[in-house]
Amino acid sequence: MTVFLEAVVSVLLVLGSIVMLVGSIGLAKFPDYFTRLHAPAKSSTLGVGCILIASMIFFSVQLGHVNFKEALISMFLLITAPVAAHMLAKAGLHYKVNMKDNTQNQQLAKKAYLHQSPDEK
Amino acid sequence: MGLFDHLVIFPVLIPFFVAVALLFPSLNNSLARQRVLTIAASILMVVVAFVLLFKIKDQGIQVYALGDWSAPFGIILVADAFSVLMVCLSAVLGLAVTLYASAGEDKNGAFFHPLIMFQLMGINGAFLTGDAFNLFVFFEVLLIASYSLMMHGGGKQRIQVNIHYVFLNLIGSSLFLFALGTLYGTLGTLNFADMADRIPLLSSNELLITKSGALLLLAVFGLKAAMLPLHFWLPKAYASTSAPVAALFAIMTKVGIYSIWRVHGVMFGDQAGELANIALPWLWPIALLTIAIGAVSVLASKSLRVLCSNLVIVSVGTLLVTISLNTVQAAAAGIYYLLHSTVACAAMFLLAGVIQQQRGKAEDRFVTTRTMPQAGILGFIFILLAIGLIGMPPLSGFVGKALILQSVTKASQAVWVWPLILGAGLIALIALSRAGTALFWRTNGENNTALQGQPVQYLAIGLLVGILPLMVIFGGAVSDFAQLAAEQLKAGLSLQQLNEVANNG
Amino acid sequence: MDKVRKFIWFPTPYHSILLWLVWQILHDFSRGHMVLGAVFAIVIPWIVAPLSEKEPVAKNPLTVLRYTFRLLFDIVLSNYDVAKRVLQSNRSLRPAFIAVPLAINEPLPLTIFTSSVSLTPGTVSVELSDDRQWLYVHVLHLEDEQQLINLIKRRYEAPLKEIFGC
Amino acid sequence: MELVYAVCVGFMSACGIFLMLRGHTFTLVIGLTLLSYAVNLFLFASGGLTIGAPAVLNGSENYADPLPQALVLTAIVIGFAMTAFAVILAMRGRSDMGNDHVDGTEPFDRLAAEEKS
Amino acid sequence: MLSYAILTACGFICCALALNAWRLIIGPTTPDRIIAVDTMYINSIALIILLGLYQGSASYYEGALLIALLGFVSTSAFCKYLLRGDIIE
Amino acid sequence: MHYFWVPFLPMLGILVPLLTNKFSRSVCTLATAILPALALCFILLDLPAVFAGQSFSRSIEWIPQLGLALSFRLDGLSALFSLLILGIGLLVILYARYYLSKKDHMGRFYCYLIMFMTAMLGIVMSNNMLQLWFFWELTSISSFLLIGFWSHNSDARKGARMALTITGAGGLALLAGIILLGQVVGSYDLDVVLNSGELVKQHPYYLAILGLFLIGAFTKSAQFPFHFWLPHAMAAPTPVSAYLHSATMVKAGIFLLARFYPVLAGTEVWFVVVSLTGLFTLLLGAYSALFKHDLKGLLAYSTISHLGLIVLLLGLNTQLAAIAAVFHIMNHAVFKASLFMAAGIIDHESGSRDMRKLNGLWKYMPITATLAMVASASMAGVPLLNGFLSKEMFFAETLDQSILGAMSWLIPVLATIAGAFAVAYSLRFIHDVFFNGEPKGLTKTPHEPPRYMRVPVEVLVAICLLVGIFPNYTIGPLLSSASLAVLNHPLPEYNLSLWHGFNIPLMMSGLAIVGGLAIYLNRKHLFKFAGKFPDIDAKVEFEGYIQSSVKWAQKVTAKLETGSLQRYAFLLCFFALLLIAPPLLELDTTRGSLPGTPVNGAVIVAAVLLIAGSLATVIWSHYRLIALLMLSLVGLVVSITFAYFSAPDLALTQLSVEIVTVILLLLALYFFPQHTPTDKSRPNHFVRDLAVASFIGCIIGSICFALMTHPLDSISEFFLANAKTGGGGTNVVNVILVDFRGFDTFGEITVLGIAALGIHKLIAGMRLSMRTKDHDGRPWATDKYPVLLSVVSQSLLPLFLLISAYIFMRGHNLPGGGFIAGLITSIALIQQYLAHGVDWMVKRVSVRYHYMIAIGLVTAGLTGLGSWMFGRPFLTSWFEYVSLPWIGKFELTSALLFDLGVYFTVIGATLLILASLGKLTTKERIREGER
Ligand code: NA
Ligand code: NA
Repeated sequence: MTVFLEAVVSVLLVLGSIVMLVGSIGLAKFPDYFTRLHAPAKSSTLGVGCILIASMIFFSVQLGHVNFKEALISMFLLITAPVAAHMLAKAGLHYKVNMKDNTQNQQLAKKAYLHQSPDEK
Repeated sequence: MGLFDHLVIFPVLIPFFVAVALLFPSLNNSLARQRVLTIAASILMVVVAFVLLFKIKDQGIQVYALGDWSAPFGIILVADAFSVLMVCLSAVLGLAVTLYASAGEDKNGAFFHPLIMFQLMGINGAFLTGDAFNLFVFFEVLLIASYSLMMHGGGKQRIQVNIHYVFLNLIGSSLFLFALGTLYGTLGTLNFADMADRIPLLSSNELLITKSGALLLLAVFGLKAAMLPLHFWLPKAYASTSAPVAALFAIMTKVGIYSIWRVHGVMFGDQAGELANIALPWLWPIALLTIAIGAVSVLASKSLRVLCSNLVIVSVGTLLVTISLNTVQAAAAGIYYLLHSTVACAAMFLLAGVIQQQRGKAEDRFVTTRTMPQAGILGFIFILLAIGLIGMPPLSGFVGKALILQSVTKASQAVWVWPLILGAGLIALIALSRAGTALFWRTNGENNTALQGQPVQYLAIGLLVGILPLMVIFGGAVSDFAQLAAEQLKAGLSLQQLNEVANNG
Repeated sequence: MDKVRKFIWFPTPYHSILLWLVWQILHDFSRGHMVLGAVFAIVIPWIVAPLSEKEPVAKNPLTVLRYTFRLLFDIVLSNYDVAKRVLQSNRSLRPAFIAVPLAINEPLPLTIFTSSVSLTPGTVSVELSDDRQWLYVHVLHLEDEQQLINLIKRRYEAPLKEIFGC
Repeated sequence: MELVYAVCVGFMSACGIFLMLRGHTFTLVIGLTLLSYAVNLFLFASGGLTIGAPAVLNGSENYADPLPQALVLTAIVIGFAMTAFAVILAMRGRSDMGNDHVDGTEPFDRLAAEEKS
Repeated sequence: MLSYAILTACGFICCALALNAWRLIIGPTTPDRIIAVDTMYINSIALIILLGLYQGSASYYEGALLIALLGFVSTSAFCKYLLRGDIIE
Repeated sequence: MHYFWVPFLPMLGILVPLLTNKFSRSVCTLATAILPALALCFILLDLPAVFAGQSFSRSIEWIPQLGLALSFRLDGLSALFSLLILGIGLLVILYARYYLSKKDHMGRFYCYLIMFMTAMLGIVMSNNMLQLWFFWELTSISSFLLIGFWSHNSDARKGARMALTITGAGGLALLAGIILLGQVVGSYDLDVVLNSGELVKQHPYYLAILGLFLIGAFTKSAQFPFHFWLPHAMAAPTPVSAYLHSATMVKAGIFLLARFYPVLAGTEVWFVVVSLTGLFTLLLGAYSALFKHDLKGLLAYSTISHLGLIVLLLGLNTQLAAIAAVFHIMNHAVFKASLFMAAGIIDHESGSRDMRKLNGLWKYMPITATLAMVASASMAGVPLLNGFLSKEMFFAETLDQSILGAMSWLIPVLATIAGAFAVAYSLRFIHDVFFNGEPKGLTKTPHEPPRYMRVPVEVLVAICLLVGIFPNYTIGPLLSSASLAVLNHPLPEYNLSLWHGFNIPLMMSGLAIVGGLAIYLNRKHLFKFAGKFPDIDAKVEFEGYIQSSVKWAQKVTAKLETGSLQRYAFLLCFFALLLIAPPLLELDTTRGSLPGTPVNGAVIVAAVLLIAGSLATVIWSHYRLIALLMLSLVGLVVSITFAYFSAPDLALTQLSVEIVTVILLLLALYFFPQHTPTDKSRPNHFVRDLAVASFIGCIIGSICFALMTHPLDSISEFFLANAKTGGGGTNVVNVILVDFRGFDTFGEITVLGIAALGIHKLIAGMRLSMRTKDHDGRPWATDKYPVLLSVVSQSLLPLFLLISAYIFMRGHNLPGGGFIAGLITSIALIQQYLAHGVDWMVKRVSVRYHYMIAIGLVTAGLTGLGSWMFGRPFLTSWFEYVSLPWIGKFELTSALLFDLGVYFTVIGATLLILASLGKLTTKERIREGER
């Protein structure tokens, strides 16, 4: 493996893991449920993405042919993560979790919970 | 290899394929066809089992290497006199049970016949296998089938008892795996013969760990065998399930006994070097206590099925005695007794089913109620079975009991065993005579219009009851075979012998 | 549902191609697997056919590609933004709910749209109104509500409308 | 490493067994699941721990012991079947008995009874 | 260089996992815990890929793939449970 | 040799009465009598040889391991008893023909009677001790049936049970004695045993053997303290009393003593125990008999007394006493049987047995009265009757005793007193019943019985007289041959003649008669005196004793069998702990010789996660959903652990199984309370369970550590070496699963299939209430199938399937395989259920999942069977490398087909479970209605 590729892989790895760590820090420190919900989206997309690209490059070099396998994982995550987040959000709404006091438009949350339009009574 | 050479695996494959066939639409939708097929299969299994029995008598131990991989690498089935005797027993029980259930018990829920077949597959597999982990697998086959069968017909009581039975056995299965892991981790093999060969070669620290694992297995088998203090689940479990299932379960405790015999009586038996007979110091008091507590419970029983279940426990204790006596003679006595007690208890469970059916709400409890419509024939069968279970002549119970008493030769052992076995017999006599008078004689005279037993039910019971006098009339042949089984069992098989047998076959 | 489905060799040709490609990715494009992959690419859609609802098909694959790259770019960009928020104090956070009026309501485009919203960090699609006219979104840090709504509609909804032609 | 592994296995077994000694079916099922994790780890470790050498033949010298792995696989499947049965049985118990205590009735609550009287 | 990068990345991921575990344990609500588990699934994908890189072995790939697939199923099942009680209806 | 067939003849006849019952009563009687009569003829044919002093035996091997042989002997003793059994038996059959009423089931009665006759003949003719015991127990059983013949009568039931219990207990003791004796002698053959007297008496086990035999004999022969069952056996029909409880069965115990006389008698212990028991029983019986108002009660106690007399004689250890005993056996049988029959006639024709009601029957039935009077005179020992002769011999023998030393005179005195009481109760029998005024309160007017009902009595009374007057001609040869058999020794001189001159025995007889008269005349005082003692009803006592034992047993059982699973599970764990802990305590070090692997940070984190997860599961086990979440964390870490330690297959499997399990648990949790109620009743159990669990955990951990650090010489090398060449795959784990140990997998999928069937059964008929709100009171969300979830799940399905195909295809060579592939497919389908609901799926998926299980199992099974066609054992695998143009080389293997079976089974089982569960709730929910 060339030094260049090695450097690229290394940077991608460290970058990816930092993104994931940041996501997890967010999950740990954010003040309410809905803000915490934003955190995993980072790790799943960019963080894992970087690491997977790193792995893809690494194994392409090691195996001596192009290796796209890891892209599949990324693809799956890109498809599933937002739906998971959506489901989690729905669950949070349903659960009537506490919201940070300064959350704007809290009445919209109620509308959302009732599946109504914002202007409906 | 011709078809005849595959005979050893037939007791596992026949029920398997029949059970699977029963799941397909044309059979699954017709109870009548299911009955015909299972009864036919049961008869076939009886035939196969007995053919195998005679084959072994003529040609000695049979070995079947699955996947054509020789021991210790592949799984092998070992058909020696003991295992085939047990297979015969299960085949006969299976036939009786399917016959009995065909009278209508199989209507009370789905999949009765396939489950019975799977149960038999598990039981036969457990008897035949020569591999420790495969034993676990077949234990699970027979357990999962028994879980489902036990609650066949439903009802609060059955479900509640089933919960006890299932969860206890789940703990048991986990312990089984711990034990297997331990044994594999020290011995590096799973084949019984190979394990037995390696046990004497262990280093001192490995020895202790192996001992731990082996004794853990004792707890596992003990749970299945319902030995003290692991027997508590049994009375309610057997007493609340349906008659044919209880009858089939009569052999389930024997699977535990059989395994103790194979593992603790032989593998960790006399030839195990420093680990020789490690289970005996435990088995001896447990056996005696099992008989004692079992007998007390027999006296305390308030219904026929509970009584019979407690008699099963007494028989377990008695069998444990024969294991812990650790002689060929005792083993032969035990094997004879095992055959007898299983058949007798199974028949009694079936009989209790008919009695229950004819006594209406009183079921089989010892309370005064109307006369049963078929009190005469039932009473006659009851007396026969009671005689058998107490161990009185002319039925086979006395032979078994006398053989066991004879096999206790050391005075220090006899002092314990004789009074207990004879005392348990006396208690059984008291309890069964009370039971009989309560069920058949103490009636309030009214005539009962409840369902009469069906001929096929009586056929099933008769099949089992008929074995008891046959075991006396042909007692010489049967005990000869038991002797052969005991000799083969106690001699054990080394890996080399096993492979020689396999190559000759 | 009782009517007999007519047998179609390629009920979903795009799926078949995708499956074949995935199979090749998994097996590094060896010859044998080109055949085997083709077999699966044909057979699996047959199996799945009864379980698929009819969905609109993308009219122009190129726009799909463009959309994908735009999305990826947005993901990277907004990740940086969120990371900043994570590392800042919670107190400065100004979360909010917003309601985005929807112009598309076919299930597949709608799903892609809401997923896109969720994928770009900082926003999570929370709920749809029953009439599928509104999408409720939770925003991690909201500065200007209308601007954000417009951005979302412009950047994701409009191209999707174009792709699926609805 | 072995020590850490063993501690984990022991701890999980203890937790599993403790839960299996409780009085409600659902707890038992959870305990059972935990216990089977421990059992699987135990059985797996009986052949020793190996890192970076799966038993997939590729010309190298060193492989993990494949036999315990095969055993654990069987054990996992059987454990799954058993857990599934147990949990449905627990449901059935709940349906028939009206509560989920293993003995079919909630045990007599002395404190509650005292409070009442 | 690469191995240091991998170890560093591993360290970060482990920290991330620990933080997730923290969230899992403190909750405070059940949905919070579900998020925590979901995030742990994703972090473990990264961890497994890193393991594969460290050992130069491709045999971890399927594990990562499966976690990616199954984590989603698990999370949606938990959410459905919270929403409807009955997850298959 | 006819004798060998004698016991078989009645055996053949057991069913005759049942078969002929439908014909007239006389036909039935006649048919029943034929075979015993034939047997009697056989005996008579062999009698001359026996009288000549010969004894015969013949045996056929039966169960050699047991020492049981089919072996019969005919000597004087067995001839004597056979004659009694068959002779009196025939008379009883005739008698019973008239005695039994129309309501009674005659066939059954005769059946039992013949069964008893067979058993009794078996006892007396056995030449093998075990066979003797065999028949001994049969007498207990048939006697139980006969006593309980009138089963509607509570007294009969209790009496029967009591008799069975006592004699059964004795039988068990006898069995022990016989086996012990057999072990001492080395044979069960009586020919050998009877000649081993010296050996036995000097053996340390002699006392035990003697004790056990005596218990057997005394229980059967109603000797004190086991005598109490006999009076209550009188609830039986009178023919039974006459036959079993006077003439034959109670004599079985005596027979036993007589039979084993050469082996066991002659020691001081024998003398003390046997004679004192006999003496006490003699006195007790004679005394008690006097005060019975029930006719049969009087006779029963008189029987006890006479049995005591015989036992006393046998205990005296002199040869002449033994001869007297044999003589009295015969005499008692004859006169007592006739008396019982007479009593039966009285009961039958007057409707009462109460001597306070029966008076002056002489007027109504003079012939019967005469017969009864002669018989009772014999019982009293009046000269010219057989009873007198044996009693004289008895008195004579009591005089010769010196073993009690200075107190030896007591024996003849007590014997005379007993004789006096015998005279007194005989007098009472005659005077109270036939004279003493007019009958009181009888329900019918007494009259003579039918002609033939009296015949048996007449025959027996005639024998009394004949023997009494011409003893030498009638009974001499039989007595001498029987005595010879008992003594196993040439006989001493003895004189059977009626007149021995004026001697002390004669005086004693005279005294007894005079004393008897005196006692009877003063009976009022005696009755008053006896009335002061509480009347102990043995039946009530015995029943009470049994009842209290049962109560006690129930209490003990209730204490042990509490019905608490927690207790049983604790016992299991505790027992396991007890078993596994001790060996480990001896271990000096758990660490083996292998070098450890260094720890790294990731492992520490994983360990912390595992421990924290497990702990959290326990701590939050009350909050079930949270516990589930914790559990899925643990599952995830376990999977990663497997992956880390080079077990990719395991990791994949564990992962997929874990998801399915969690889904299943979630499905189930809906129906459970969300929180576990705390068990407040037993807080100490918490600590107890915690302790046991921790100990087991420690031990498991230690063993695990030890195993990992010890070098292992395992069979695995073979698998690594042969996987490719012999199994055709490079993934050794998979090759083990589908090839080397394919049978395990075969069993494993069977388990899965059965579990699914069982679950299907469980779900059928399940009635569950659906919660309309979650546990915090929130109503459920309204959209069942969120559109995003539906769309994504649906579009993922083909990918899921492709990946499962990928996992499946590579299994043999790389991590993967049918099981994991099956689970992935299942999960993909479950996800569809989750996203679209059951109804949607049911409309689209026409597969019946249990057929799928069947197809899977059958595929695996048939793959296994396929190898039979190639002459190989079940599950032998086959593989071949095939080369096709352009594509290149690839492998075809039967293992793939087997794995396909696994794949289908897994899908079928998993979906059968989950889908039927889902279907159930859906159905129910509709019924409950949406909010
Ligand atoms: Na977003
Ligand atoms: Na449902």
